[in-house]
Amino acid sequence: MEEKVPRSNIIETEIPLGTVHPAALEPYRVRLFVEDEIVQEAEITIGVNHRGIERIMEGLPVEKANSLTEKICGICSNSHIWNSCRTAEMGLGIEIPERALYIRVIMGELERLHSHFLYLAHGCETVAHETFSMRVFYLREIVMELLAMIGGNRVQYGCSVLGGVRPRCDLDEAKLQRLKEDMDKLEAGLTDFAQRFMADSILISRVTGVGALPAKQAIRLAVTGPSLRATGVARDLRTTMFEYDDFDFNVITQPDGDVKSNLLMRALESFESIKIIRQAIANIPEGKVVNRDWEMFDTDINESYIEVPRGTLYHSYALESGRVRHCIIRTPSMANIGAMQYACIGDHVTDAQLCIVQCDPCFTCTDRAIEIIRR
Amino acid sequence: MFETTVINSIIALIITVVVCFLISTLLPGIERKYVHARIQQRIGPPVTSPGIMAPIKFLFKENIEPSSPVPGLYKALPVICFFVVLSILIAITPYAFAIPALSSLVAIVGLLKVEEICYVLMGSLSKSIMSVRMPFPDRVKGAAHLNTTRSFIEDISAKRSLRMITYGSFPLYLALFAPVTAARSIFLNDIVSYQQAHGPFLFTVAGGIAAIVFFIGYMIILNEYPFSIIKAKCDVIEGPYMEYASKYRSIVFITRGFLMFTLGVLFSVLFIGIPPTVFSPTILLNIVVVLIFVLMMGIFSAFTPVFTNRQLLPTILASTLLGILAIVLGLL
Amino acid sequence: MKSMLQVALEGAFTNFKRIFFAADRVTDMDLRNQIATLSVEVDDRVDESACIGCAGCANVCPTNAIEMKPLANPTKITDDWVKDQVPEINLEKCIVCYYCHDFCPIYSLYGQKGTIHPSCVGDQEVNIDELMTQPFKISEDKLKVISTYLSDKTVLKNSEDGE
Amino acid sequence: MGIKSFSRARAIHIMLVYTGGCNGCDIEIVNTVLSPRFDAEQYKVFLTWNPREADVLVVTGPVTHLNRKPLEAIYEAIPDPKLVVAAGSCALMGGVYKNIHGDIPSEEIEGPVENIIPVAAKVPGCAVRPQDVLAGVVSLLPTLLDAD
Ligand code: SF4
Ligand code: SF4
Ligand code: SF4
Ligand code: SF4
Ligand code: SF4
Ligand code: SF4
Ligand code: SF4
Repeated sequence: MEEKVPRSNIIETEIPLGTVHPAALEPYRVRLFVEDEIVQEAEITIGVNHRGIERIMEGLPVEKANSLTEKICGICSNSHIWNSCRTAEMGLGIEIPERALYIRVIMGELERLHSHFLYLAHGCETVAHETFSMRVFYLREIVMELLAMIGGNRVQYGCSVLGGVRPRCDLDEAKLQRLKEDMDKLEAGLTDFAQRFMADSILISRVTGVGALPAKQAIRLAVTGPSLRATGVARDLRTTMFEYDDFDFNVITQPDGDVKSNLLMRALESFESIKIIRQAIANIPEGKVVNRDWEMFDTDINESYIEVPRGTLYHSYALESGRVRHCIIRTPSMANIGAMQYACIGDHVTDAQLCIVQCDPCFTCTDRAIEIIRR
Repeated sequence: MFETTVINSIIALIITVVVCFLISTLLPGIERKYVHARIQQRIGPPVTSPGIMAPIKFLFKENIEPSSPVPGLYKALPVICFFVVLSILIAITPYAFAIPALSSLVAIVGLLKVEEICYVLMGSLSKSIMSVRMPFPDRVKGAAHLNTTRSFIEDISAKRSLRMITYGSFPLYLALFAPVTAARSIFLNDIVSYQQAHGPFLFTVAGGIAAIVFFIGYMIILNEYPFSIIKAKCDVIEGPYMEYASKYRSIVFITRGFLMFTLGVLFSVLFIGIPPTVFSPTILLNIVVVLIFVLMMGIFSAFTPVFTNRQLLPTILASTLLGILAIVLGLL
Repeated sequence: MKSMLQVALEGAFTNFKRIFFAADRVTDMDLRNQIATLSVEVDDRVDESACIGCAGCANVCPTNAIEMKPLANPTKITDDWVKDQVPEINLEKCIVCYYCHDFCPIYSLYGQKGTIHPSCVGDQEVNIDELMTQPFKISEDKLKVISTYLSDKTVLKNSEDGE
Repeated sequence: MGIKSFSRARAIHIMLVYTGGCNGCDIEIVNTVLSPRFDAEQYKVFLTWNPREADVLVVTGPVTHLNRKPLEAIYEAIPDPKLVVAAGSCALMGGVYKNIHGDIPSEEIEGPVENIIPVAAKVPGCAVRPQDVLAGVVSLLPTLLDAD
């Protein structure tokens, strides 16, 4: 399939959903234009969540601004603070202890696990398969407890700081041991689930072909992250990040770009994350976790891209007497909105939310990037 | 003499109905706690919560005027539904067998149709806050298609119920008529006495197939997953029931349990040949049948996603064909 | 279809056990008891033994969520510093911004686990006596900032408003 | 205890409205309901998405400008007696978005929730822990029971 076209251009009626809706969870508005219960066009209106984070960051001391980026989103929170610190670290040339880099990777991968599990659970819940959704949530709990153990909080861990990670997040022997054991538990649980999932022909037939996104179209819409890889394009920024140089993992792809590919994609990618965490536990270097030996100076715009659970995250700001100037953050969901609108075309109204969910939307981050002009 | 029989029957009928009603309020709780929650490996709510306590709680809530073009009619609908279910139950008790007009399959099918039509009306009369009425500026400069007609989510649900009337409930009706092929009569009295003479219809080939079809029809008419498209959480939330509050919501809750019970009893009348009456130990058998149905429905719904038209049509088609097969086999 | 049958057969036994004997239940029973008796455990937010009682955290807190509560028996830490108070976070006001944690000298000067954390300070192994004798590097202007924070509660506010 | 309070204690329907926080609290609350580890239903707490059915409205997030009216409308739609639980520091205080800023504060935040609708219980945390949310809702019971 090259391109999806609406079945006809007749629009019989418009169905607005949101801003509060069970399948969406987040506040956003989606208008579905349907003909005979088939979506011909979808329009997603965001901005409901707009809090203006980039703007309130400007003028804050960079350390404070970094911890603010964490509150952009409660799912990729660690990714935001990681990338925000990375931006300044690159600009200021701060050297980061090896051990801190490993801990950042562990946190990053744990976050990927919990985000992917959330995706699986949310996907199952959206097709109204409560039982599977609960099973995934139970698995996810293992990850949440690990994150709480390391960061002291189940969400918003405040792990990265300029020069490394907070000593609170250092991993001693006992913690590493627990991490290791839980990875085994998680792998066993996930294997069970994935096998059960793939053998369930009712569920598979329910999600196959829904919300298809052809690779060509995905590239044209600048889709990023797992949603792109689920269309068959092997593009993962982790292969180019120096943090991941020591790690050996595969870039997973799936062929079809539909809901089934997306769900399997997340499940398979979780196995890779477990693999990375295991390597990190085995090889974690000794030493300090934070380097405080650096000087602050004014910089021009610094930029940093990293791969976060849901795609490519971009942060950029300049530093002026230790404060943030001109901050721009571009988040993965921002790039994927086009894909969400596109994926809905030609599917049943009941599947519309599923098609949106398949692109792993979360508008909290996205909403900071849209300028609202209010008169 | 005749008069005392009538009075006795009426009293027996009332007692039977009340007992059935009381048991029926436990069914949603049994489904939720003992089937869903247990499969999902959790504790789940107390058995009484979903079916008894929730309706009682709603009785004591403020009676908000529903947002509907015809609030009076909208509020009357759940009451009608309740009486429809009640009439079905009365029709299948042995006391009603004396009134042929009521205790025939045609009457039961008619009553079930009324129930379904109520869903359509409910859907088209409910205008909840959750879609068009949500105060959100989405028709502004730059938005797509500014002049479309707008539908409430319940409108889609009404459309779906309409479809369900035309073909969705077909399997159930076919299954209802399968025993007729054996008993050669549409009157429950004859069906029951035929089975008492020749053994339950369930244990014939045609009966077995028809029972499967009946079960599928049972899930469809109860709108349970996977056939819950008229109240699918992923788009129409609760569909027809969106605007009911307080008393009316509690009737909606009660009716559901009652319908579960009544359909189970209907099965035991048509396929096993035991009409419900508290004055005979066979009522235990009725209850067992009801529980088995609830149990099976719970298991199926815990393991299936909601079906859209793509899966719904083949499923309904297949069960319709099965139903026809059962009838043909029965006629042979 | 074949795989489906297999799943159904395999699942039948497990789910039979689950439905009739409540097998494999995973609900957290400890938590159930805690909630039923409304005694949910709270995490420690301040490591009172490692804190030196400087009140810096209370001064940087943007929402005034931290109150310093006086200690019954003050302890002498160095020749010229007596610890006579420890912070207490009012959770209803705290917005979890980590300002207090980042200011705390144990963390910001010595790079150790901070003694205050808005969610859970975790297990500490900070020995203050050892730390106090350790040299640390700190620039002149940073020292100035710290001393102003310590002496005046409104500094952060003013500097945010553009000084 | 009358039948009214008896039934109320055994079926609490909560509705969740999310008003523009960071997703953190929201997902923790969904976790509370959907994770078999926490299993809200064992405390007779049921999740609903229909305001007409709800007794307790759980609000998270700092209420951004565009969320104000939907929140008010949903609160209006709930039949009495109704109670509001504000969950998370955003709902309690406006969160970091209202309290921390550089040169210019955000004009988007209308919160905290108290400014818009009456709040009966506050559950602190960023993000809230599932056990705290459950304890918060359960602790509301006495108030709910006494209401007419
Ligand atoms: S996009 Fe505009 S309005 Fe939004 S945070 Fe940035 S500067 Fe503010
Ligand atoms: S910040 Fe501007 S240029 Fe960059 S991706 Fe967004 S819209 Fe494009
Ligand atoms: S895409 Fe944005 S909102 Fe979604 S999890 Fe990532 S940072 Fe959060
Ligand atoms: S600048 Fe103009 S064209 Fe660009 S996004 Fe804003 S309104 Fe649209
Ligand atoms: S984390 Fe809480 S207590 Fe600490 S400074 Fe911030 S608001 Fe104050
Ligand atoms: S800043 Fe640290 S040492 Fe000072 S009072 Fe606060 S917790 Fe104690
Ligand atoms: S309180 Fe914290 S976790 Fe909750 S929505 Fe606000 S920022 Fe997010």
